[in-house]
Amino acid sequence: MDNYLLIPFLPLAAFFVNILFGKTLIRDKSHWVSLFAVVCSWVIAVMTLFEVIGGRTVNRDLYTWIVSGDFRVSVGFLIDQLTAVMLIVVTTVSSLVHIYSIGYMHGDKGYYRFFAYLSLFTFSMLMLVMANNFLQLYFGWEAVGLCSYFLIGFWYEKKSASDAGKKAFIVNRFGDFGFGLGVIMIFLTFGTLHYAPVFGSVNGIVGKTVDFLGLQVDLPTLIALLLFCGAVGKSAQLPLHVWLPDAMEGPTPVSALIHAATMVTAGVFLVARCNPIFVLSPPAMNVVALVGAVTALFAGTIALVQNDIKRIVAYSTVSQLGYMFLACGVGAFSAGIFHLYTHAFFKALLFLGAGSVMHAMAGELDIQKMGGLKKHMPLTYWTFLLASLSISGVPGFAGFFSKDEILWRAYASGPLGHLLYAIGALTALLTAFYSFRIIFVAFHGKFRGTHEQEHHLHESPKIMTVPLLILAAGALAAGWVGIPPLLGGGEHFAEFLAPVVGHAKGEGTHAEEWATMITAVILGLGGIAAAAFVYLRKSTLADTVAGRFSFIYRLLWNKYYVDELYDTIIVRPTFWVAKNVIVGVTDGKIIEGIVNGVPRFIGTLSSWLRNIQTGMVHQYAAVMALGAFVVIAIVLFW
Amino acid sequence: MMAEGIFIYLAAAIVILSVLVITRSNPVHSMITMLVLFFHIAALYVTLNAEFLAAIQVIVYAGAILVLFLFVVLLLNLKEEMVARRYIGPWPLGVLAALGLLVVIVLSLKSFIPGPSGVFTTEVVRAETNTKVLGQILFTEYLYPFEVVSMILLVAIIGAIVLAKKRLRN
Amino acid sequence: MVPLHWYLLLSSAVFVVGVAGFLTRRNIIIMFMSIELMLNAVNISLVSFSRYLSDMRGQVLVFFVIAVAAAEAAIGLAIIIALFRNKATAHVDEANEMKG
Amino acid sequence: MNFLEAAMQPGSVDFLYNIAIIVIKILVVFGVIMLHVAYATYFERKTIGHMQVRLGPMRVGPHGLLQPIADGIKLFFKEDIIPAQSDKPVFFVAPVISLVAALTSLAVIPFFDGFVIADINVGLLFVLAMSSLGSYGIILAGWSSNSKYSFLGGLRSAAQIISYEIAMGLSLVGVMMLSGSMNLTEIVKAQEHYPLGMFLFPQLIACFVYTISVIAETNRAPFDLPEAESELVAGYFVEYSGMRYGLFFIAEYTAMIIMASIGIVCFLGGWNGPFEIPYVPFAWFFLKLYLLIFVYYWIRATLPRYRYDHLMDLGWKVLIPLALLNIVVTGIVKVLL
Repeated sequence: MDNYLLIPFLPLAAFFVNILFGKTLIRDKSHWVSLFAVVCSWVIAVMTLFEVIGGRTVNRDLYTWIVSGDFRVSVGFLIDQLTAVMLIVVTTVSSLVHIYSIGYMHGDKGYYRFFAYLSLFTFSMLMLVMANNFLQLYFGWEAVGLCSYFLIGFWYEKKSASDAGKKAFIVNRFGDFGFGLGVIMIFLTFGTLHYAPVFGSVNGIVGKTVDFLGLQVDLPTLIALLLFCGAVGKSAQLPLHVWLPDAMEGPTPVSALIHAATMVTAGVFLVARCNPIFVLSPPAMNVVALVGAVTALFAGTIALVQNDIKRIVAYSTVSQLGYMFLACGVGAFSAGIFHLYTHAFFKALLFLGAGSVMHAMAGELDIQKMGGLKKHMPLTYWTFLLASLSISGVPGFAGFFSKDEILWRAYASGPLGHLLYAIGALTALLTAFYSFRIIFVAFHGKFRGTHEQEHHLHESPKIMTVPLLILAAGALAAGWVGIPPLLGGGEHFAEFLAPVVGHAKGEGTHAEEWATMITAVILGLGGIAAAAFVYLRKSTLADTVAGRFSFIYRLLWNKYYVDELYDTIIVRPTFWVAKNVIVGVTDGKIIEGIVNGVPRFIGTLSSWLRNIQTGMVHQYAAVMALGAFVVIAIVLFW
Repeated sequence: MMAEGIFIYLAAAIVILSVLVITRSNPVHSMITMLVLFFHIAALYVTLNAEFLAAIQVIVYAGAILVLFLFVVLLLNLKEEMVARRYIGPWPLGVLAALGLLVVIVLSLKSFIPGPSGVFTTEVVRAETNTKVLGQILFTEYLYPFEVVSMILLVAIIGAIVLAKKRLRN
Repeated sequence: MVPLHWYLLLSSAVFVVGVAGFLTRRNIIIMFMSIELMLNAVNISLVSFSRYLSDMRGQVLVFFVIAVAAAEAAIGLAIIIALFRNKATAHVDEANEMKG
Repeated sequence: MNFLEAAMQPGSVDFLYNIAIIVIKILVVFGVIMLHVAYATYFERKTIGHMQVRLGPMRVGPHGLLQPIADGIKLFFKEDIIPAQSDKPVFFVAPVISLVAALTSLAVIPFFDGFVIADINVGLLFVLAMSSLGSYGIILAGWSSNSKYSFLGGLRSAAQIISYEIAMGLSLVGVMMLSGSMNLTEIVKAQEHYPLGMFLFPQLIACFVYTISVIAETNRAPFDLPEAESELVAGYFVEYSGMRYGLFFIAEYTAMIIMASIGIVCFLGGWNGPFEIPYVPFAWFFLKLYLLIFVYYWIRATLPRYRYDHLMDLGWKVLIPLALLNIVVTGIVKVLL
């Protein structure tokens, strides 16, 4: 337990080694450095998990980082049940992605850079989850954002990649601005940024109000919503979801690690971590739940019609993240974290599988140009199928248990919960449909790509398929730690997290629980069946439907025009203001007026003054002597 | 009496020599006058128990700085200098300014208040020898300025080379 | 014992002679020598202070002054050579390139 | 107590006595050294003659023993030619500066225990100061003669002397560090605890640097470029004749003796020897002096002349770094022991 410090700092060391010596010395051996570090971290994380299971937690300040008046921040580490789970998720997925990347990134000219960034990201993410205060959390939060930026724009020669990186960064700023305000509010309210004292005295702020933008706002609601702003940005929830699909411009292992399994779930982690604040404010909880539910449905509908394999999976990620927020919003934080945990496995698997397909298709992303890949790459197919079954909530798979938990908790939470349940169940149908759409379109049927592509088709090398197999095992079995009592399980996962996030409230009968579960399963299986019907039997049906409901189809195809909306209401006005007001008036008239006026004035003055400067040394010396004379005289006779 | 006598001789010689230095038309003669002047100043230092500085005065000022001057003078065109005007046009003004300065400085001497006495009395210095005492102070209290001075000298060496070097072709 | 004032008077006299030389001579080398005269004048008063106040710091300062004077002479003479090379004169009143 | 202070003590009972003693010492040293200078020339001619399988001067007196005196008389009565267009005051004063600079250093050299004209604290610095003045005589002589040869010789010589003075001064720093004093008598006494009663072995590098620098400093072969007959006729004093020429000559030989004496005082244990010689306290000193003077002649007879740029390279790039190295090593050793 005492070597927990190694968990984040080994990857940091690997980052420094790679960034300093990678280009010249290590070159194509870079992966050994990073892999060694992250695997060691994983081993220690597993040991740490067992110690936490054994009942030991750590909350220790390492050293004082900032002291400024009352403002004291330490670098410190908190390892409790929640952190332990996150450590496992982060280090496991990170290790597997490292291994996968050895094959996937082979021969890239930024090879060492890629592994350096992966290490830096792993360090940042671990710092985020291990922080024991809000500022360190914020540090990790921004650092993972930075790494995400680096890695989305990893192929920076590609304009779309660097644009996507910038977009991710800027969109996240909106959320992080709120998050920053939230941290400031916490400091103003509690006088400290450490979790323990903040959460310890959190009940003292119930009912207090604060003047915010001229409105009297309930203090817990304000803080919770500000913090949630950050979560919305980072976890790509409505309305800040636009960056995540574009982030698919990065290398696929990055999508798996950062934009599916770990970084984007930081928002869920944040909400779970701050659950003592959130539970104080029912309105904030409702906001969280509704945002999550709407996002889940919204992203799920978009995913139905997209053709880009990575984008479908990305919208699926947004949708699943919505589920997690939904769970948090109804007070079932452990269910949210549980889904986060299972989702990490099957979503990383989906991405890596997609990467494997891309590898075989020489970078082709359009599923309409694939087909029949099953016989060419059986391992990829079977693992991909496993992940899809898991995400669709087929009983027995990991996704089933976590999704069922969420839906049941939503239903049980009350009248609003029924609505949330309905949305969630509908989303489950959509999820199953679009997941199997990929399977049926890309892996079944006849190959529709070019001849060269068909010739090129091959199963990926072992270094890439082994991580797929490991993740497939996780996608199958990871959920077995949280089998609900209804099915004879012990809900171990929720019990384990209970010391941190408490138990979910709400009640319902066994009959209701059975009903919700069976409904969801039927919807999920129905989605699969529908997909099979549409894409295996009646392949023209999809086009017919799209033609019949062309308005809806176009709406979905264009992702509800959110990007265009932002372009109209934010980007263009900003450019207009920049061009006409800032450049035209402020810069052109005022600043240039000052900038040009000052030298003009100086020029006039100096053309007069320079008559003094004759270039004659004697005159200068005489003036000096005169000056000495005057100074001494003044001192003497004044 | 003896000490006063020596001082008066040295002072008179120093003043006269310095006037000669600035009035000779031939710079080489000025140099030689200056050389003699430096010796008198060194002697004055000896009467003030500063033997080390007296030696340094001769070694550095007479032996190095003045030789440099001499070199430069010899490199320049002296023929023209001998026949050219010695002083600037309005030289009486310069003299007047200098005299005015002399007056105020001398007047200011009246209000001179000596500071507190230190520990290095003549006896202490004589027992330890001037050089050792100076070295002890220089390498403890004034070590940092000492290092700075060495840097200044290094910079001066480089600067002098850069400035005086002939422009290289192309 | 010679009074301290005598030394100070001597020092000021030499200093003023240096000032006069600097203000009146045309030859840049003589002007430089006038600067050295002024430095020496200050050195005289510093050494006499050192002697009369029983404090070695005056002599330390003289040491530094001499060192800096050496540096100054090296740089100054290099400038003179550069000047002479470009203008073929050692008279400062013929060099007024710096006129504004 | 230094010379000036001794003279400045009013009412001292021993005042006149002191003055008298000092004057007598000066006269004795001056006379002895002048005699040595005269016969050093004879010694040189004989030595080099024999090294070149000649006899050297033989005509004046037995084995030419009176030759120096004859030379002196000849120089004294020769016509004194002053070049036209020369700067006469400077022309007159230049040889005097050279000679005075050389002779003044005699004041601080302890020939035997207790016999020194002025036993001052900064003796070594005094010698360095005086040797640096030697360049004035040379440079002024070269310039005032109004002759290209002598001017070039003067410039070369001055540059050489200034360059090698640094190496020489730095080589003596090690000695100052070991003895902890700049008083020459104390330097000699400090050497008694060292092997053979000398600083020679602990300061071997310094001694090497010093010996070479001194040869260059006194413009002796193989560093006699300023007087290189084949290039510059006779260098800075080419326009001098008669007794003024003689003064330069005396100055050069005096400088040799001074530098050799400083070498003896600083590296060879001064007046001390393996055993005491009764009634002749200066015997060891003069023995070492003759030895060193002989080395001068030996080198002159053996080695060819350096090229000027080689000479400068040797001084700046070899000897000065060596001397600095010696200072560092000495300092480290002194701190460690």
